[in-house]
Amino acid sequence: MTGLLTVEDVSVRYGSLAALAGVDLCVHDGQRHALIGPNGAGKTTLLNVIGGSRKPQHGRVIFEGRDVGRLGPAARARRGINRIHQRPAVFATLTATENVVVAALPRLTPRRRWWPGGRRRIAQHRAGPLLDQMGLTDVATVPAGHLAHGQRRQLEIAMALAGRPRLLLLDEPAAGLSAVEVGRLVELLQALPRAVAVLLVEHRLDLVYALSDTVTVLRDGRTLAAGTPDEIRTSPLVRQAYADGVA
Amino acid sequence: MRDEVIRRARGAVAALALAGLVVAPWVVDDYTTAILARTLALALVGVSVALLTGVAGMPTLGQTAPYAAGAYACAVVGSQISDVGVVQLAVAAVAGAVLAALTVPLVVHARGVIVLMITLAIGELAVTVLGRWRSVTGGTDGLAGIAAVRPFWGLPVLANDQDRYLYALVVVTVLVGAVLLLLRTRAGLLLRAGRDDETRLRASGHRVPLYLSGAHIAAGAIAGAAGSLLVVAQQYISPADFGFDTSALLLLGVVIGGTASIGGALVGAALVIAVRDWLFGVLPGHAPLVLGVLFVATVYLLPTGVHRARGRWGLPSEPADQPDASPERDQATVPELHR
Amino acid sequence: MPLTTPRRSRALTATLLAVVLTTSAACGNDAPGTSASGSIKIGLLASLSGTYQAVGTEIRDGFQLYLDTHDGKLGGRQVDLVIADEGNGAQTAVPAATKLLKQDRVSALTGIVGGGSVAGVTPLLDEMKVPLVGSNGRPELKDVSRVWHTSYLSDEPGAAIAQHVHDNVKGSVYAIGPDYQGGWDELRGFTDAFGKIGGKLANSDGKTTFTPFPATTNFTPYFARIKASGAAAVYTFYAGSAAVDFVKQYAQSEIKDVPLYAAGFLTEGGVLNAQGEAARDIFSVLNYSPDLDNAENRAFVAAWKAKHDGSPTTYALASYDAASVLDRAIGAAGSDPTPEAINTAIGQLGQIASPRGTWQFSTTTHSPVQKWYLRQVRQDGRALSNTVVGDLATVGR
Amino acid sequence: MMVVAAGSNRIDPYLIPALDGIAYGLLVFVAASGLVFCFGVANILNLAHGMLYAIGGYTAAALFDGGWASLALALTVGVLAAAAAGVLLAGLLAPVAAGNHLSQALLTFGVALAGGSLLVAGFGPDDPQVLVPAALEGSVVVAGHRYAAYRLVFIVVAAVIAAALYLVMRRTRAGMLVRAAVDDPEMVACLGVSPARIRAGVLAAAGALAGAAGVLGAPIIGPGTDTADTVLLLSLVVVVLGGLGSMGGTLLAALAIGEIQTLGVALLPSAAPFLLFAAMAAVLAVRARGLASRWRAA
Repeated sequence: MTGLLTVEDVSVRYGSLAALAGVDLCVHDGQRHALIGPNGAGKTTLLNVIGGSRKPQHGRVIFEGRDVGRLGPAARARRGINRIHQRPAVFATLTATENVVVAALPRLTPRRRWWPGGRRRIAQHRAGPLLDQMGLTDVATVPAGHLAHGQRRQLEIAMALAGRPRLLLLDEPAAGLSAVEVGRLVELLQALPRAVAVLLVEHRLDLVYALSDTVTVLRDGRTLAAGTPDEIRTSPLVRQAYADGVA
Repeated sequence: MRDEVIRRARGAVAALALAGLVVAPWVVDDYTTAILARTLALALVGVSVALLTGVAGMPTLGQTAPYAAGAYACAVVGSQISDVGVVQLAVAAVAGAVLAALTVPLVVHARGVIVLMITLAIGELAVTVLGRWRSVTGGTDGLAGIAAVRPFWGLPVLANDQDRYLYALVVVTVLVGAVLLLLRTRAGLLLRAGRDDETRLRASGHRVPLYLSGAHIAAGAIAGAAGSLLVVAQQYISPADFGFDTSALLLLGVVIGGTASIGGALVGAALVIAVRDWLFGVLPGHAPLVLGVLFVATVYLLPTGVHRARGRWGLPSEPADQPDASPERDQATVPELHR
Repeated sequence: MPLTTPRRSRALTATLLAVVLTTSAACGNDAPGTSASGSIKIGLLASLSGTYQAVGTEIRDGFQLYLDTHDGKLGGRQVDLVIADEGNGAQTAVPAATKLLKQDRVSALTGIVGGGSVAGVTPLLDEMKVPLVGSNGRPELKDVSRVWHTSYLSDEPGAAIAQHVHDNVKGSVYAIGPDYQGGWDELRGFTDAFGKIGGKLANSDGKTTFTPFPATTNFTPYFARIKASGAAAVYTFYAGSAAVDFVKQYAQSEIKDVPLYAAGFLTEGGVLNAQGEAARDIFSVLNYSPDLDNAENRAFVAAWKAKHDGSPTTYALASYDAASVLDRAIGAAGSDPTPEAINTAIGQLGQIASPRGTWQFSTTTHSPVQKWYLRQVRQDGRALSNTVVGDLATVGR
Repeated sequence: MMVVAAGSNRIDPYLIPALDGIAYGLLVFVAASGLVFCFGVANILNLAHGMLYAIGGYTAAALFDGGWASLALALTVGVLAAAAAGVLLAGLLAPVAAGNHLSQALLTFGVALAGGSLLVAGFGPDDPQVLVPAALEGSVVVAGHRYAAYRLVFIVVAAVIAAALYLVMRRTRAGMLVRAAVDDPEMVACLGVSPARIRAGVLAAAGALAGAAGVLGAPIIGPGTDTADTVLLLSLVVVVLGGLGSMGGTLLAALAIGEIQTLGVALLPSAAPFLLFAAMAAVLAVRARGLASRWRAA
C-alpha cells in the first residue's frame, strides 16, 4: 500500500529555534490520522509545510506520488490538499453559499468554471447539499462575517469539502466550540466520505481517540511515537511527554 | 425584507440621480455643464481606482498612468486617424489596458502601502515620460487644438458643452454599468473573496495573482477610456492633468465614497474633483485651505464610511510569515489587518 | 454592523453633490460681459496658491495697481474684475478659466502664469471668442488670433544676451536649465543665437544640460560637471525656489568664481531676497528693471512702493501693461466693446508707452517687440538689487 | 603612474557629489525618522509630516540672523513648535481607528493642505531668506574641491543625531518599548498605556525630529511653497524602502536616495528624471516578489 501523503525528513527552523527536526510522516488513502503533542511540538508548522504555506529548510513532501515541495498553497489545493484553519477563515462579506461556491470553483473544469449561469448551478448542486449537510441551510444567504463561531467552523468544513479534497488538514477544529457544537462536529467528521483522508491536529485526546485510526505523537519537532489510538493511549512514553508538556 | 427595501431605495436614488444628470445641461449654465463633463471623466478614473483599491484590495496612486496613456492615444488617433468617438474610446481603452498590463509585474505581488508607493512611482514616471516625449505629447505645455469628436460614424461633431457632456454621460453610464455587471459575475465574487481574505482564497486553490492581474488590466482599460473622455471634455491635455495631485484627490474621493462601492466611489471622486475646481474659481488663493478643512471635516462626518477599507490594507509584513514570529502565529490568516 | 453605514454615507455624499450643483447653477447665468451701466467685466487668472503663488500675486497686484491709479476704469468704463486661481497648472487653470469665460462671461481674460495653463485655455478662448492679454507664460501656439502677451517669448532673453556673452567671455560657456518647456525655450534662445555668432558651449556633448524639474533641489552634481568642463562662464534660467537653490549652492560651490549669466528671472523679485549675498554680481537679461529712468517708470515705481514693500518686478510690470493695453483697446473699441471688438482694437494699438520703455505687439507672434537690458546684482542702499548696466538688443518677431 | 592619474581623474569629479549625497541622505534620514515612529509604533500613515518639517524651516528663516545664538533659539523654537503641531495632529487623529490608513491619509492630507496654506499665508509666498551663522556661510576646500561649509558641518551634526537615535533605541527603556512595539504591535496594548498617549507621544517625537530637520536643513532644503510636499515624498520613499519601521533600514534607504539624487545624477545625467522613482519601484517590486515567492501560489 502506497501512502497518499509522504513527508520525508522535514526540518523547519525559526532563527535558532528548530520547530521541526527531521520529521517523517505517512498518511494513507482514507486514513484518519491524528497529530498530537504538547504545545510547541511543531504540529501546526507541519500542517503549514504540508499545506504549502511554509517552506521547509530541508526534506520532501510527496503527494500522490509527486513531489509537491515547490508548489504553493493554491496549487496544492488544486491537487486535493485542503485545510481547515485554527481560526475559522471564511470570506466575511460573502454569503455562506457564495463562500462555498468560491471554494468549489478551482476544482471544476475551466469550461464549467466560467460557463454562463453555471454559478447558480454550482450553488444548487454543490453548495446546497454541503450547507444542508452542515446544517447551514437557514443561513445560506447571510454574510459569513455575521455567522457565529461554530457556524463559521462548519462553513469552513463545507468549503473544504467543496474543493473535493483527497486530504483534509484540520487544525484544532474544536477550538472555541461549545460542547453541543463539538458533538455535532464529531458527527460531521465521522460522516466524511472514506475517499477523503484526514490529518487532524487536536489537543483534546477524547476527540482524537473518537475520530482517528492512527496517531502520531510529535515532541520538540520530532516524531516521538506512532500507532493506533489504543497503542498510544497505553504508551508510557506518550504519558510521560504529556505529563511534561501539557497541563 | 429590509434588505429588499434598501435595495429598492438605492435603485430609486440611482435612477433619480441619473435622471438629474440627463436633464442637467438644460437646467444649469454652460460652465457647470463643462465642469460636469470633465468631472465625469475623472469620476470614471475614480471607478477604476475603486475597482483596484476597494474591490481588489490594491490601493493605487497610479491610475493616472493608464488614464494618461488613454488620453494621449486618443489625441493622437483623433488628430491623425479618426474623429469617431467610439474608435477613440476603444483605442484609449486598449492603450490603458496595455500600459496596465506592462506594470502588472510591478504591482501584483505587493500589498498595502507598498502598492501605494509602487503605483505612485509608476504615475510619476508616466508624467516624466509625457513631459519629455515632445514629438508625441507636446511636452509639458501639452497638446492643444485637438479636433472635435463625432460619437459615431455619420453623426455630427460634438460642438458645444451640452453635446460633450451628454456624450461623456452616455459613455460613463455604459462603462459603469458594465463594471457593475462584471462584479455580479464570478469574477466579482472572486475579487471580493480575495479582498476579504486573500490567504484563504489561495488555500482554496485559486490563482490570486492571475485575478489581480486581470483586475489591474481591466481597471487600466477603464482609466484609458476615461482619458478619451477628458480629451473630449477639455480639448486639451497636458502632463499636469495626470500629476500626483490628481491621483491623490481621486484616491481620497474614492475613500470618501466608500472604497468597496463603485457607485460611492463615483460620487466621491466626482465630488472631490468638482469641489476642487469650483473652489479655485470662487475662492482664489484660499482653495487649498478650504479643501484641506473639508477633508478633515469629512473624516468626522463620515467616520464609518471609511472604516470599510480593509482587506489587504495594513502593513505587508503582516500576512507573510515572519521568521521571528512564533511557530504558532504564522498560520494566522489575518482577515482584518488592524494592527 | 457596517452594512448600513456606507449607504448612509452615500446618501450624504449624493446630497452634498446636489447642493454643490444647485449652488453653482444658481450663481450662474449673469449673461453678457458689458452691462448697460457701462461697466465691463475682466477676468484675471493667476496662481494665487501653490508653487507659483509669488508670481501670481505680483500679477494680480500689478493689474490692480493700474486700476487703482486709473479710478478703477479701463477705456472709460468701470471695471468689474473677476479673479480666479490658476493653481499649479492646467489641471486647475482650465476649470477656473471655464468659470470666468462661461459663467462670469468676461469680455477679456488676463494674467496666467504658466505656459501650459495658457495652452489649456486657448480652446476656450476660441470657443467663446474672447481675447487673452497674457502677462507671463507664452507657449508655442498654432493660432494667436486671440492671444496677446505683454511679457515676452521664452527664447527672447537668451537671444538678447548672446552677443554680450560672446563678446565678454573668453572661452566656452556652459548652458544649464530646468527640464520643462520654459527651460527648453529659454536655453534654446541662448544656445541658438550664441552658436550662430560663433560661440562655443562647454557642455560635453555640445548640448544644454537639463535638470529634472521641479524635482531638483540639489545642484551640486551639476556643478561638479561644470567644473570638469572647464567653462569660462555659465548661462542659465531658473525661477522661483529652484532659482534660490541654484544661486545659493552656486555661491558655495567650486565654480563660485565662474561668472554667471542668466535670464533675469533668476534674480527677480522675492527670490533675490532669499538668495541674499549669494546673488551678488550675477548678470542677467530682462525687459525691465525698477531703476530704468523714464517718466512712466518713475510714476509706476512710486505708486507701487506706496502700496507694497520692495520694488515692482517684471511680472507686476507685464500685468500693469496688460491693464494699459486693455485700457486703450476698450477705449478704442467704441460704444459696444464686445470681446471681438476689443480683440480687433488690440491689434491696432501701435506703440505703447510703458515703464519698460516704448514697445509694440509683433504682428506675427502677438508678443512685444521690446528692448532688453543687461542687469547686475549690486548693492543698492541696504539691500541688493538688480541694477541696469547696459542696453542689449531689441528683440521681437 | 599614468593609469593611477587617469583613475583618480575619473573618480575626482564624483567626489563632491558623493559627499553631498551623504549630506542630503542624512537630512532626508533625520526628516524621515519621525515618520518611522508614526508608521512603526503608532501605525499612522501621516501625510502631514512634510508640514512639520516646513514648520521647522519657516522658524529657521524667521529667527536665523547670522549668529550662533539665533541658531540655538531657532532649533529650540522649531522643535517645540513642530512637536506641538504633532500633538495637535494626534488629537485630531483620535477618532480614527488605528491602522485605518485610508482615513488617516484623508485626515492628514487635509491637515497638510490647510496647514501648508496657513504657513504660506503667514510667511508669504516668496521663499524666505535663510541666514546661517557667518562662519558657515562660505565654502571650505575638501580634497582639492570647494564644498559648502554648512553642509560639511551638517553631515557631522546629522550623524550625531543618527547616533543619538541609535543609542536611545538600543539603550533606553523607551527605545526598547519602541522596538518591541514595532516587532509586536499587540504588545503595546498589553502594557496598559493608553493608545491616545502613545499616539500623542509618537507624534510629538515625530514632530520634534521633523522640526529639528526643518531648522537644521533650512539652508539645504529651504522653506517654501513646495517644501512640505518634497519632504513628505522623500520621507515616504525612504520609510517604505527602509522596511516600514526599521531605523537602520531607513538610514540605509536615505543614504541610497541621497546618492541616487547626487552621484546617480552625476554619473547618469540623461537618466536623472527617472532615477529616483525607477529605483524605488524596482526595489519594492523585487522585494514584494520575494515575499510572495515564499507562498509561491499560482
